[in-house]
Amino acid sequence: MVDLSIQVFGVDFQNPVLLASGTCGYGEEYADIIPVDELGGIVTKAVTPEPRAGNPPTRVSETPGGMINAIGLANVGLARFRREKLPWLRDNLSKARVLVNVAGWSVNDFVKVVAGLDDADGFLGYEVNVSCPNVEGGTMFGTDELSLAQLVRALRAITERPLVVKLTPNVADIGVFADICEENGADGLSTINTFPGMVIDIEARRPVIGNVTGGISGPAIRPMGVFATWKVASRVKLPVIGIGGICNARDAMEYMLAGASLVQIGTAMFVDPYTAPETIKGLHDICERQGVAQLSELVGALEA
Amino acid sequence: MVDLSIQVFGVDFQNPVLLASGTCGYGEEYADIIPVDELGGIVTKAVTPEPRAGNPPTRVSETPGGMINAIGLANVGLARFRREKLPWLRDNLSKARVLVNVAGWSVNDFVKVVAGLDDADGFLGYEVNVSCPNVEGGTMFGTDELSLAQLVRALRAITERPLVVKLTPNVADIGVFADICEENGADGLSTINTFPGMVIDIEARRPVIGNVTGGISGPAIRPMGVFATWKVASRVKLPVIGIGGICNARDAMEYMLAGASLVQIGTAMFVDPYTAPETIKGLHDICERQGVAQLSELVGALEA
Amino acid sequence: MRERVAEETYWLELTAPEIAAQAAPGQFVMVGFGASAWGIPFLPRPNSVAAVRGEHIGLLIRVYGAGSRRLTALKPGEEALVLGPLGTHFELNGARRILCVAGGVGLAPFLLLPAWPPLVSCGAEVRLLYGERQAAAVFDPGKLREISGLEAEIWTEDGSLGSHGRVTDGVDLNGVDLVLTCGPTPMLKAVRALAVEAGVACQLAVEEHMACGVGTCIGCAIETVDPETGEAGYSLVCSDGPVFPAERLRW
Amino acid sequence: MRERVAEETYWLELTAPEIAAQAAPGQFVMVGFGASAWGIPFLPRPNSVAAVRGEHIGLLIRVYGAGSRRLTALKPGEEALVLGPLGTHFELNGARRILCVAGGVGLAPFLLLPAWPPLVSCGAEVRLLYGERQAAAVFDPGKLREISGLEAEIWTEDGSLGSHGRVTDGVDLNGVDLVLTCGPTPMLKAVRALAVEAGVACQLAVEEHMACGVGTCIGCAIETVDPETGEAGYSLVCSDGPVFPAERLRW
Ligand SMILES: Cc1cc2nc3c(=O)[nH]c(=O)nc-3n(C[C@H](O)[C@H](O)[C@H](O)COP(=O)(O)OP(=O)(O)OC[C@H]3O[C@@H](n4cnc5c(N)ncnc54)[C@H](O)[C@@H]3O)c2cc1C
Ligand SMILES: Cc1cc2nc3c(=O)[nH]c(=O)nc-3n(C[C@H](O)[C@H](O)[C@H](O)COP(=O)(O)OP(=O)(O)OC[C@H]3O[C@@H](n4cnc5c(N)ncnc54)[C@H](O)[C@@H]3O)c2cc1C
Ligand SMILES: Cc1cc2nc3c(=O)[nH]c(=O)nc-3n(C[C@H](O)[C@H](O)[C@H](O)COP(=O)(O)O)c2cc1C
Ligand SMILES: Cc1cc2nc3c(=O)[nH]c(=O)nc-3n(C[C@H](O)[C@H](O)[C@H](O)COP(=O)(O)O)c2cc1C
Ligand code: FES
Ligand code: FES
Repeated sequence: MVDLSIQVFGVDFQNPVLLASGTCGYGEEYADIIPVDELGGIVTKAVTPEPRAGNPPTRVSETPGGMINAIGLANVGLARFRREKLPWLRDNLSKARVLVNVAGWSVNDFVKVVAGLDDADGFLGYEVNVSCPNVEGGTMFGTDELSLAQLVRALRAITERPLVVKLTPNVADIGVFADICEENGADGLSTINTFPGMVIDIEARRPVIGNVTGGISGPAIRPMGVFATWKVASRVKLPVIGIGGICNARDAMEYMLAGASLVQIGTAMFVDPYTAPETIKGLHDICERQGVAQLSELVGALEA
Repeated sequence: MVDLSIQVFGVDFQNPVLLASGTCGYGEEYADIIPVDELGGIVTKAVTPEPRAGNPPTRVSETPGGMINAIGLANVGLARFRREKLPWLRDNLSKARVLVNVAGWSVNDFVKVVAGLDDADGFLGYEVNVSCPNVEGGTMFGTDELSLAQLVRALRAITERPLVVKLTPNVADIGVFADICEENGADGLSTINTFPGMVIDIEARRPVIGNVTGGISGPAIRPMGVFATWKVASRVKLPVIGIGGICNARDAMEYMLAGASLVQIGTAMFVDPYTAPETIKGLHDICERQGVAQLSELVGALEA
Repeated sequence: MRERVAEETYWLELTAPEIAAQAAPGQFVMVGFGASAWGIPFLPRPNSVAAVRGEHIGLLIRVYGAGSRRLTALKPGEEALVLGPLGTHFELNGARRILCVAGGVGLAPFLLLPAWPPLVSCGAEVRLLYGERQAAAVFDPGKLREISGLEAEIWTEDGSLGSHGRVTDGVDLNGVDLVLTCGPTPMLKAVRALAVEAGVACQLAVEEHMACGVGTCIGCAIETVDPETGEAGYSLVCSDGPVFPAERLRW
Repeated sequence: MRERVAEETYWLELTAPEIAAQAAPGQFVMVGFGASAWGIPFLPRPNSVAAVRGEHIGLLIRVYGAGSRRLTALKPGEEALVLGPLGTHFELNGARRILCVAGGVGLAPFLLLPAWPPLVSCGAEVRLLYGERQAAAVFDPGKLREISGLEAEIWTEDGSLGSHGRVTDGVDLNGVDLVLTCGPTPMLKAVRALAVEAGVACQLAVEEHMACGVGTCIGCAIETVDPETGEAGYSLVCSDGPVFPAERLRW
């Protein structure tokens, strides 16, 4: 028997496979399709202080090896999330861990969400989205060193729960931003969010996406995600969550060897909701074949 | 008859389709395969002051929707380029335009190459590669505002030939770097070079690429390239050369609508050397179908 | 099974017992090829369920871009990923005389209608108008009858088959108590305008680009209005739709 | 034409008149599917020309990853992009007794040898050693004879067919004046060591990941040494190779 469990943020994850924010709703949407509680965990759609309707259509389209999206952080807002979504997570997930993805446009926005949720049940901690490229100023925290430091400090001051910062790859040196998070009290880092991109309808001579630009995700960005994960994991001591283009166990293993303790699957879930359960099974099979008894031994085991 | 020609840098390009640096050698390598002189032009492999052997193998591999490369700027060096490669370009290309891609690790390196070539025949101008991610310090100029300004000024001072700066997408805001080039005398901008990436062999637990990391190119990065081109072209008055994942006339048209006056085809040439001639033919056909008499009218014609 | 039924248009039958047992007219399936095969198409594509025959479902697909080209190239025995049935379906609401207006492959959901138990049991009368640009694009009427039992009134824009003109020219709402429509957005808007003007109930099956098909990506938003509060907002085509009552759409 | 010739190993024939007219043993072709079809595989894959029959070339392909899986799934009538013949070929240099040592699908270039005009005209004697892990992987000896006219001496590591052991165990350089070899790198190194020790001329067909196949990407570098100056550097497998004399390789 291979042991897929891994200890991160002081708790046990039954396996390292999570669903990425924005690609699994609030968990409930997948409940009839896959055994959500068998996953390592899920990360919720971003929660902002107020509800958001999101961007005008078209919001998604296919790109080579991936997709573009500009959802515009459409979400039910803090109050309804706490009232309607958290209870489902609390009642239905006993083994899978839940991170709440938090977004905002000012330190105060983030503080409001974290303060408004911290005493509730049904989740483990936060993933702070400082990297959504789809809203005005949305990349501010993720690309500005001082603001990021200030944000992480502010959130650290008001919660003892695991505080994970999700970094954008859209910077010259992601290591610098990883350092800032570590120095200011974050418990972990997620790498990576999407790349800014654009697709043009050459007949209409208009952008395909209503918001003009959007974020690129999927297998196309996997080598970039593995690189960012390796760079960050080699630099800081914090646990890293690897994200970007994971489609199967081999891909997940690339991230773990590069230094990720956990991984998240996003876009590939749209292609096939069984991607996550099959990745878990596949990790088991690879470990068995390679004679690895404890998957966690492979974290950062790359010889480079 | 559709007119594909376009006036850029004060000269006429017979069509906007160039071959990207590092993907067409010094032109000669494709001479038996495609009619090189029918292209808009070619950009040579990077030229450095001294010859370079390049990185240890493996240097290239496939990635989802593209490839990774870490050639390490292998090239024959300034002296042999001038002696052995330029004469071929001069003698064989009378219609296609030639840009010499220049690379280095200090302002002085770049100055040496430009000064060493400026009085020679066989090329139109320079594409300054400040964005190669495969050599130590290779991204320095492309991601450091002051160094970039200094470099562009230094080169401007010693040449009257067209001076195009090739930007890296690996920054928070590529527009800032475009501004710097414009302010310091550049004649044009190329967007984009590759994204840093990494691929891991999960059986060997080693990076596939000898250099550990490499640059990602191909269709996978096309939406990012179109975005960067649109962002830069909307910001500066300089002509922009669109690069990244172009595989056919539709892709080239996306770049042109986004604001590119010229385009370059790189990785797709490896997949099929006829990609460039067929893209030229395809642009002709699209214009004909859309009733466009002059392709150059479509530059920046995006309604966004 | 794959059969060419008109210019660039194919009839596809897939074995999908659970979907076949549940699908209702207007509902769709996501058809794709798996995330590890990240070629073209990468994302799955939504397609209306156009027939149910035992354990099989029928799809009517017109080749448009890369996804539909790949789907219609499926060979017997080849596997695809099919998720469904998804979304809302048409609602009869006790109607007695139903007018269906189809444009192009918007024909698909109506082919499923006659065999749908609620329709069979209520015995409402169904009239189907079906428009295409020209004769070559028209789904073979014999095959149409065989699959659905429906007799379509065909309209072509160039008059090369059936009546000459747009399918909306054939809309006569006299005595009709429910209009169902599916097809290109300009046609849907025109049909909706006619129904609203005549005060006849109308349901529209709409399209938007999709990623997940199940409400998780929030990608397939369409502008809607709450008919009661009048409040404007977005609804999801995949889970709040694809079938919307006319009064819900902010058009 | 596509035929399974051993476990996970296929014989493929492609129509490519110009390549067929020119190809020499050791040369290769790049086979791909076009840049607009950016699926798997995206880059073309190098494969040795293993036979020439009229306008057709034969390839011997073992399924390893995505590229070889796609290639071996080619159906009759389907098109692929084939660029070639590329690279250097074996050189006979007046040899009289040639020993060929093949490991796995490294067998491919040798199948072309007997029909190659320079060999036919010089009439040198060719002996072929061919090693595989086990019997199931061995290219059918009858088919091998039919294609090439060669009688291979088969070695399997588990002894399940032919001689028991590594193919290098069968190397006997007595009287041999040229060794040609192609296969996995460890085998190449072993053969090279034997030849160098015995002072017999040796040429090796080596492999490296490729993108362009024609010398433009500088991607397929391999460590070499200039036999005259002793200077170390890189050579390109696609255009300086894939066949290198033993003394050129920095192994
Ligand atoms: C609920 C629903 C039911 C549908 N039923 C059918 C059907 O029965 N038969 C049929 O032929 N088509 C149907 N479509 C359209 C179908 O999903 C494809 O989008 C269409 O075939 C074009 O895809 P493509 O990959 O060939 O084109 P591409 O241009 O390659 O598609 C590129 C992207 O645009 C999206 N896209 C393009 N056109 C449309 C469109 N009209 N609607 C939604 N997304 C689009 C694709 O999904 C993809 O993400 C339906 C769409 C929806 C939303
Ligand atoms: C000159 C030359 C001749 C060859 N002749 C043959 C032949 O006759 N029959 C045959 O079956 N194979 C041959 N190969 C190997 C072949 O090109 C493929 O690389 C191999 O089939 C694996 O590719 P894949 O896509 O299936 O595997 P993947 O693992 O999907 O390939 C991933 C990447 O690694 C590269 N790669 C993987 N293995 C090798 C390898 N051994 N050599 C070079 N690149 C590799 C691929 O080209 C690709 O870029 C030859 C290689 C070279 C360089
Ligand atoms: C439709 C969609 C919506 C997303 N929404 C969010 C979000 O709300 N918050 C966030 O941090 N990331 C969001 N992301 C980014 C993903 O969580 C993930 O970082 C990215 O897609 C890369 O992973 P992938 O390639 O596996 O999809 C979204 C991605 C997609 C495709
Ligand atoms: C093998 C290879 C070598 C390259 N070498 C150079 C180089 O020497 N100088 C440079 O500016 N860009 C170089 N590039 C980047 C390309 O010129 C181009 O910017 C990039 O590949 C994106 O375009 P594409 O997707 O069409 O390939 C190289 C790219 C590849 C794939
Ligand atoms: S397609 Fe994802 S929410 Fe509708
Ligand atoms: S494969 Fe490009 S140089 Fe050899």
